[in-house]
Amino acid sequence: MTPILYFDNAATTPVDPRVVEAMTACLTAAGEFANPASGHAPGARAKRLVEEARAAIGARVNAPPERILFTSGATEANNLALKGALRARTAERRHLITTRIEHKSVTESARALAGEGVEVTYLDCDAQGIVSPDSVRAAITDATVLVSIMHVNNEIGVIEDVAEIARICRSRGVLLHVDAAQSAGKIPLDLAGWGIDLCSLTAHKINGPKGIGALYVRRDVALAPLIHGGEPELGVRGGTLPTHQIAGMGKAYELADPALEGARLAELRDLLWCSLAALGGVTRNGCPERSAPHILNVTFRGVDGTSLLCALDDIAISQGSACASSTPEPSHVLRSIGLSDALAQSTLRFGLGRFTERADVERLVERVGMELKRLRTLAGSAPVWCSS
Amino acid sequence: MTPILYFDNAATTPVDPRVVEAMTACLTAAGEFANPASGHAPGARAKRLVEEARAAIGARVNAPPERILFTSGATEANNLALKGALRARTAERRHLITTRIEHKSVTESARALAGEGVEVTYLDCDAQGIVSPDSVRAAITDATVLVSIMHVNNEIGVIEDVAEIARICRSRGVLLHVDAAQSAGKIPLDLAGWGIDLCSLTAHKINGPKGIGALYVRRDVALAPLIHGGEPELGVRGGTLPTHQIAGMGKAYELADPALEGARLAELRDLLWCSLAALGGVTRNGCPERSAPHILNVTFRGVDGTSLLCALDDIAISQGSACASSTPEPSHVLRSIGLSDALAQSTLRFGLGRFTERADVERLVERVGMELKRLRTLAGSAPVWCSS
Amino acid sequence: MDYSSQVLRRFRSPLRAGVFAAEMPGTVRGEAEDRSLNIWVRFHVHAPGSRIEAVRFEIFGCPHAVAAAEWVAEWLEGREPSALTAWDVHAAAHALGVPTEKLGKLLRIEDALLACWQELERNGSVVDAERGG
Amino acid sequence: MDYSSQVLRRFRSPLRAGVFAAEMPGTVRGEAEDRSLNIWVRFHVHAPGSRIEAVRFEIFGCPHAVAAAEWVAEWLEGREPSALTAWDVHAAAHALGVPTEKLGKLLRIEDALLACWQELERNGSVVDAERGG
Ligand SMILES: Cc1ncc(COP(=O)(O)O)c(C=O)c1O
Ligand SMILES: Cc1ncc(COP(=O)(O)O)c(C=O)c1O
Repeated sequence: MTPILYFDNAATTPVDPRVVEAMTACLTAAGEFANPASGHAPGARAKRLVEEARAAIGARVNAPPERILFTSGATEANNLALKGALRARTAERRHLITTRIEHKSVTESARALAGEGVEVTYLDCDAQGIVSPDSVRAAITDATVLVSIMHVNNEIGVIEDVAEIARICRSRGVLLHVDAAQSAGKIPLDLAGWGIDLCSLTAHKINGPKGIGALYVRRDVALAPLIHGGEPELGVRGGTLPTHQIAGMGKAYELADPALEGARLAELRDLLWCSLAALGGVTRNGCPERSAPHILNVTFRGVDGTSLLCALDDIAISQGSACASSTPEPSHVLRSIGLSDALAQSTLRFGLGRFTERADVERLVERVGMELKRLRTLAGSAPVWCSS
Repeated sequence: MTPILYFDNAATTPVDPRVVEAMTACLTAAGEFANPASGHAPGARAKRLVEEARAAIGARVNAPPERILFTSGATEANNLALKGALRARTAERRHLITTRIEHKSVTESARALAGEGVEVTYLDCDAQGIVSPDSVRAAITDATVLVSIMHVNNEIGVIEDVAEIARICRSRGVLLHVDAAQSAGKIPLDLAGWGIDLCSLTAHKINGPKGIGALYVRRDVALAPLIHGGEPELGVRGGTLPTHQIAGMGKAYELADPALEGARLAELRDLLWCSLAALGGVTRNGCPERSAPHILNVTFRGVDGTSLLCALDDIAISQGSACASSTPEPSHVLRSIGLSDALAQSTLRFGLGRFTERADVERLVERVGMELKRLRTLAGSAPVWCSS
Repeated sequence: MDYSSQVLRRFRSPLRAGVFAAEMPGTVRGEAEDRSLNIWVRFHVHAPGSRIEAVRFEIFGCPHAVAAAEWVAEWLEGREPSALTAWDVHAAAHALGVPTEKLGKLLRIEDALLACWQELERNGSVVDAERGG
Repeated sequence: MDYSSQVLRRFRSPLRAGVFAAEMPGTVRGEAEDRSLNIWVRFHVHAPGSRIEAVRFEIFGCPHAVAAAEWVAEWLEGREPSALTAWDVHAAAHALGVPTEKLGKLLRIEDALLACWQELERNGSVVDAERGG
């Protein structure tokens, strides 16, 4: 069997060999394996690597390194941002604003907070997947503590206008949390410049290791800890710092170049879309003018998505969001932009990455075209609802 | 400068090359880098590696693999066990029992719960560092939800009688959580046999990677989630599974052999103790008959611990607990076994590990003897309080 | 989603998928659908006499549905028309390893077969067959 | 804990640590301690005339304390006995890079020096020195 074509880079990415090198240098007895919290020389050397990584990450997202705390990933960072910010407020009335297209780690955290008496407002996006800054402005009340919105949507790749939303939050004295798991390193992110208060980052979406992420916490933003322990990061996150994971994340952020890589991916993505569009009966989801370079979300009319996915089992892609791949229920994001369950069901997400070549895109298009034709023939004169 | 002698294996250990191999096989495009949650073939292969690791860990601690959930380390596991178990109970009166010699991740979690209205009882240990099962029995009330106690203490290495404490908890219908960060893989651990309900594990204390751990959750034990997200482990822990970290932990648990390695370490530990004892003016802390093979905690009379540590800066050791190394305040554990702050201050912890050789122990003893003599001479006719 | 080799083989090469090239006497059609289950299926059964000589189908649905349609089409060929009412959905589901939550789709396939049967009865071809036999 | 090279050098080879081999006239001793700060220090000052000719010390304490004792011992040698009252703790702390939370220990060193000075005054050797000069 020919090797699998990997087009699921929005779910996770292969680790860059240069990142692997940085990681393995912190593992064995020959390397910097010591506990960065230890006072002795090896510990101090490990700590230096941790601080170098912090600096590299801060530089990439324009944030002061000392305000970046490491977590086990963006999932934990999102949990810490929402629960930490809301639980730090003892006020009677507490209000949280988020959207219907967030990652589960945000929506589930919001639901948990609702159980603690927090009032939660879920903003809708338009048919293009865009959440209007005005809807944020309109939703803010005197009780609003935090607004949480993602920068790039993991299913349809739409880029939300977090800079404008940050201005609004600032002017109303409300904190803004941005989930940048899909944007950091892929498109420009200017935390200090835009005045963002909290930002979730992860390494494995930009060719870094899984299981490491970070939360940027602007000075003077109080958070209640989620994970208590000795010598907590920024006073809120305990636990031994995993030097190799952190060094790997640092290297990944150092290597990620939105300008260069973004342009290359956007070109491949456009090639992919134009080629798929030529097959007919396909529609692209999410605002094309405001989409991240590595995600293309397409609905294929007249075929069952599960069948298309199965027919393309020599290609790694995902139906709806990969994070929810094993759960068959239709994507909440696709519903939010108005797709019927049937159409959501026949929608695939293509994720491009650093190791995606033009030839891969061409082979992908060829395979999709072939199976699409076969399955549409199979469906014969199926009624119109099968294609709408 | 001669290479540092590493005697801080209780703080962290170098990763075994065989573990590094297992990890690197899950990183690059050539390996199993896919998201284990993805439905496609690469995702399924990654998931298989995760399940194999789960099985290896379960086998080592005698627990059904499907009841092991992965966390970012024992710190998170301890937080999840305590907060998860207590928050899952809605009862009016909730009571938690723990001890004064736990790791900060347990004591800080307990303090956080106290802030939520949970009544917390802190049990004392005796001068040998042992928490008597009777004191646990006596502390249990009708409101008691959970007892949390560590298996092996990270500072003095004492092994608590968790099997007997488990019997008591069972008979009173109270849950037992055991922090096995320092014991798993080092001494026998029989979770199912002893009837333990919750157990925290970590990889980096037994030559596995930092930043990965697990919590064993017995069937029918309800936990409130700490980190929400898509497709949570056992329904309580969200986040992308870090395949390489998990594979590394699995390999580390597969390689760890309490019988063989424990015996070897105990022999080296005894050699170290006998040699240090011969220097005079030294006392060993913690019950010698009930101590883990990899930890030796010694008080050196007549010298200032900071000076001894500085004089021995060619050796990686820690004063009090490494996790708290940069914080100078005397160790709560040493206080609990009755050491004065002055003595606690002149106490060092030696941690032995897989790569510690007999020659290392001999060189260590030589160096300690030399500096001890020098500093004691420096102290000349210092008053008796300096040695008591 | 994992599929059994039984399912994959039939999904990849459903020999009886499609329609008959020409309109033939003794051929009936029957269809069924369930939008909520995302399935639509239509069978073409050619039973000019006492035997089902050939079966074709058109289908919009998941791999399990496609495989089940192919399976039953194969099973029907050479049997008496009454077999259209005798398909054991559960046996098929078991043989193909179809998860129970997908049984609903197979039941639509059963409905389509029954529709074919009723059509046969209506235009009397079944009776003819009986006589002819 | 990071120590400056200034501290490490003096901590590793405190040339003036110890006591005088023989009891010599014009030699005084002064000590101070603070159990809460884990420090005890005793100075031996040999000032037979108008100059401090040699200084020795015994100390139980952290590297900063040891280095500071060595530093001041070195500084005192060759100076007039009154220098025992003139040591600038803060200057020393600054030069050695002693963290402010450790200043308390250096103040005990200052105390020990003052004790030496008082001892010198008491047994009149200071006065003799003045005359002799
Ligand atoms: C938008 C978004 N937020 C959060 C996450 C979770 O990040 P992590 O896998 O690091 O927990 C992901 C990906 O899984 C994501 O796409
Ligand atoms: C007894 C004990 N519990 C918990 C921990 C924390 O484990 P981790 O470093 O995996 O968070 C440690 C070590 O740091 C420990 O020694």
